[in-house]
Amino acid sequence: MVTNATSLGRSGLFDWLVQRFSALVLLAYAICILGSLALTPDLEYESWRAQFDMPAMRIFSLIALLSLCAHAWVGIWTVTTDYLNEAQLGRAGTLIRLLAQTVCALLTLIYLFWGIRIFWGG
Amino acid sequence: MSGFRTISFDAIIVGGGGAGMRAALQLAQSGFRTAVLSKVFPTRSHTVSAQGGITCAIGSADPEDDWRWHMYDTVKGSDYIGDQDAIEYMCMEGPQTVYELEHMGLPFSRTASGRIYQRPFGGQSKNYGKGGQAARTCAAADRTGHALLHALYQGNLKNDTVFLNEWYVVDLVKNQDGAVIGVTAINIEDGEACFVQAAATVLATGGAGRIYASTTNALINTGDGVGMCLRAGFPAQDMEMWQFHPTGIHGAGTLVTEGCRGEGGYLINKDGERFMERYAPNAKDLAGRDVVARSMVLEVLEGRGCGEHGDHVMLKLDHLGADVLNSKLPGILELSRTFAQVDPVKEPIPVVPTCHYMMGGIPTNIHGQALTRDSAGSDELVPGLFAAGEAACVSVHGANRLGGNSLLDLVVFGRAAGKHIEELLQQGMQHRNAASADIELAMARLRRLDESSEGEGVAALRSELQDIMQLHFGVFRTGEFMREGVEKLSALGQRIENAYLADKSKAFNTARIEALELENLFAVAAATATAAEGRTESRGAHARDDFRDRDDDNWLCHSLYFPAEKKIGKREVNFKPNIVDTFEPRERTY
Amino acid sequence: MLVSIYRYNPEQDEKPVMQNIDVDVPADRDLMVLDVLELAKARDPSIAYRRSCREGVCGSDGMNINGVNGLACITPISKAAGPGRKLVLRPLPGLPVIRDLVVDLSGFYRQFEKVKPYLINDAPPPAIERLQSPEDREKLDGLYECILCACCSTACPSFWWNPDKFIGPAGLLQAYRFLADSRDTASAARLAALDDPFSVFRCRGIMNCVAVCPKGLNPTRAIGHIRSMLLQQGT
Amino acid sequence: MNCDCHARLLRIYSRRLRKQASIGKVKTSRPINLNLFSIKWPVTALVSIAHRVSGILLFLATALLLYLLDLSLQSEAGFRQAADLLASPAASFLIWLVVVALLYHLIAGSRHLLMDIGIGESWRAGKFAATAVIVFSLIGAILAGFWLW
Repeated sequence: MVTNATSLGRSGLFDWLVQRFSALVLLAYAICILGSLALTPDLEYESWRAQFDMPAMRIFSLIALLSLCAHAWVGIWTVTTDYLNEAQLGRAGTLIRLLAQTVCALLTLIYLFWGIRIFWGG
Repeated sequence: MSGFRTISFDAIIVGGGGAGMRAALQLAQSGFRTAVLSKVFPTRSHTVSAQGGITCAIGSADPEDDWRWHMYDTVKGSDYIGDQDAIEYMCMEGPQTVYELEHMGLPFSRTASGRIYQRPFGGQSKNYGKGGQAARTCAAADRTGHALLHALYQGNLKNDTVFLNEWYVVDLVKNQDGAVIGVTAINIEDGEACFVQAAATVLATGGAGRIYASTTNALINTGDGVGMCLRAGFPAQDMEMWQFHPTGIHGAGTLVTEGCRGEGGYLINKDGERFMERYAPNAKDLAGRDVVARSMVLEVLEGRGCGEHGDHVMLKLDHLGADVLNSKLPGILELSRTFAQVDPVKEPIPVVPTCHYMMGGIPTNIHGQALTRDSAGSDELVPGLFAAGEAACVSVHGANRLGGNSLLDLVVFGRAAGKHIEELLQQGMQHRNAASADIELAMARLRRLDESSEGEGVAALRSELQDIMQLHFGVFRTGEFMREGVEKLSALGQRIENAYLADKSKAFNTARIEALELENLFAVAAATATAAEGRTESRGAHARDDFRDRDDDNWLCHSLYFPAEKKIGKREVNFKPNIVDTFEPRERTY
Repeated sequence: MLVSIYRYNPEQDEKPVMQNIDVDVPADRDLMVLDVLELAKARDPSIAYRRSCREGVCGSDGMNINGVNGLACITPISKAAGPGRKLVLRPLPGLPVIRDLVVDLSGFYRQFEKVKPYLINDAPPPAIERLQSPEDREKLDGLYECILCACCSTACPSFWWNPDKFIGPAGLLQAYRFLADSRDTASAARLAALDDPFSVFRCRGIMNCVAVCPKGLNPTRAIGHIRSMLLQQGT
Repeated sequence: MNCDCHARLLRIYSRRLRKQASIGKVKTSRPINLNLFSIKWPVTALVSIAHRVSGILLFLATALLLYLLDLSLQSEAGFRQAADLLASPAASFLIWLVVVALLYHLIAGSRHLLMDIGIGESWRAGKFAATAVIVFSLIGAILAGFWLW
């Protein structure tokens, strides 16, 4: 069996499930936000702020944020292991992949903390 | 050994088709160092093209079925020159070998009760010809050969058989005692020539249908095993006996299984008449293949052929309905749509008799041991040499093979050869040593090609050979015309000896392989021509205009072609089965 | 007809080149691509390609024909190139080229062997065949017909990027062929060996395999079935 | 020697033999035919590759979206600032691109989710669904344009 330290769950099924569930959450969240934006053409700060201050929405946003990070990581991991490997780049492949994965992981973490600050920062 | 790498095994099998892989499986299971040398990846072997099934009395369609009835049919089908000890062994061992294949995973079609599905095939009867049509051919839809070959390859993978794939065996290596001690072979990928040494060498190289211009055979069926034997001075048996399959797709030569007629399809001429009712009132379209093929040619010759040139007949299937065709004959639908641009669900398929199977080959006993003649004219074993499958002539098919018996032949006798070699190895059969000179001799052919600087190209010579065979040694033969053919062949032979190989490169040089194959094709063709001209009677697939009757007084025997003298001799047919009574020759009607 | 063939002979060429050959094709009938290749080879015997049955059941002559993987012997030139157009023949993509149109398939076969492509049933076999209902047998239709031509796997980007880790459509179709066989008893072990992020899950469902399979088989669906079985077992 | 052990030894031996037999010229530096422009891509593949590309774009664009969200939620002034930013042609075009990528990713992703439950796995249905993804995405892109401008 092929294992990989940098995959999310180290099992294909786990990663696959994470990607599917997070996709469903993100689909719902996107419909929610895009829908509300489309339905309110003259958006004001107060109602915009109030929308994100609702407790249910704060939890939904957090779940969506976590889903986004997990979904993105599984995707990024797949993409980097596809193109940035030894079969494509020769010996340096692993190193390049690790570098790229580190950058993406940092970015994902930044998104996560930034998002938490936005939704729960006060 | 000067310059050549030597690889050593207990046993080597040349050919990765059904017979070869069944033999290899037997030996790998018992732990002997076995290698299969195959010029193509094993699942590309011609066994893959077998469609209809494997005939064997497992009693699924009819619980009363008896292997003795199968034996009777086979003896009769062979026009009485099949060896009855071998036929008895095949029909008796058959069920066990088929069950083994099923246990290995072969995905047979099934009956409602979960048993293997059996369909009627030509020449099958119940109760020694007195009980009407039998259904005895075990089938995996119309892809039985494919399913069988893949199951055998899978079985070999499971048992860690060593495969030397895309290795082309060039010649047998004999020592001074006339024993076969291995082969010379080329690794096609890099062109390296090696000596592969073995205590036992099994030739399972299949048929040589490519000696004819129109054949159902794969492009790889070039008679390499028979060619090697003839070059090594060993005789070949019954080489005049070539089966023309009644239903090859007109123009393309692609096979349309007899299973089509087994499932209820039938042949019609241009008037829409089901003409087989005239030629074989009882069995009709399921008479022996030789009978059906000849009837078709007669229809065409008498002006009742179909098409613009009136040169073929039609196989009608549409009355069976789309459901039956889709479930039982899906491959035929595919092939007809591709190669005849015809949809069998709606229209009949244009068919002609097409060269299909070599009944003759390397004479062997039922253990697969190759036979030659000693100076006193009696059988003698060739030490170290075995053969199985279409390359061998054991002989269970005699002058005409019944449909579904080829797959049975190759698994039964592949297995038998494997078992016998197993015994011999356990008893301590050893490698025999080779002298450098022995190997050098076997490498001579390679050297000649590498040194060739001018001459004719392989492709043109090959098609000339195929045209001569098609014209002079086809479904109907006459003495005068055949003698003309023999002369043309001998002239062609000299040109082939001087064939020119322009491309001398090493890596995957298919031109070199084709040049080597051409010599095998020619060797087989020469044997066929001589044997056909020599057998002055009509029997089974061998039908002569100048000798229209079967001549049991003179020719109830095998022919044996001796390459050194380029002459044929006679060999007795075995009429001594071990358990049942002999089936005496009778007039053969269907 | 103008035929453009990928040529590479390791003993002479640094790099592969596309060679244009003008082949005389009879106008009265629609040849298969393999027929055209044979005509070209009669003129230039150094062209290398594999072929055997010439009727689409042995799987030897898989190649890339005008951008689409297929078997040369059952692809009519009318369909491959169309009237008056050039026929472009390249080796199967993504595998090392041994010579001309011949690729090294050993990696492809290794992936096939990885799935243990043989029936496993350690129970002593009965004296006759193992029984199997027609319904259970029907589950193998669309699976056992695979001819290992490699058209699918070499059309699959996931297989190009990770040829050593992703089993590829052909191997996975075979994996499911044994998972689906009512006579096989090793499902649990088979599934356990597939539950990593690469072997099965590299399939992105792009269906290139389905698009090119010369036998009309559907590896994407088989892979979906494997995933469902993994899901059932893993949750 | 027991049977298992014997079988294992045999297996090892046969691997070695296989390897031995394949020793020949060193097979490095063989070319690989992988010119992506010489390959004809079926519509299902194009839709899937675009899904990947849009995913990567969205991963990068998340920074922009989070920035805008953060800004707009900070204060009345921040909200104005964000709204002004969006009013500039360049930024609104960028946002349109991101929205199109998002819509596409959602639609194409939904097709994958459907395939996961066995819908659209046949070749015919797969082609149809892939074409539908393109059509819906085009409609989405036009609607998004109307909405933004």
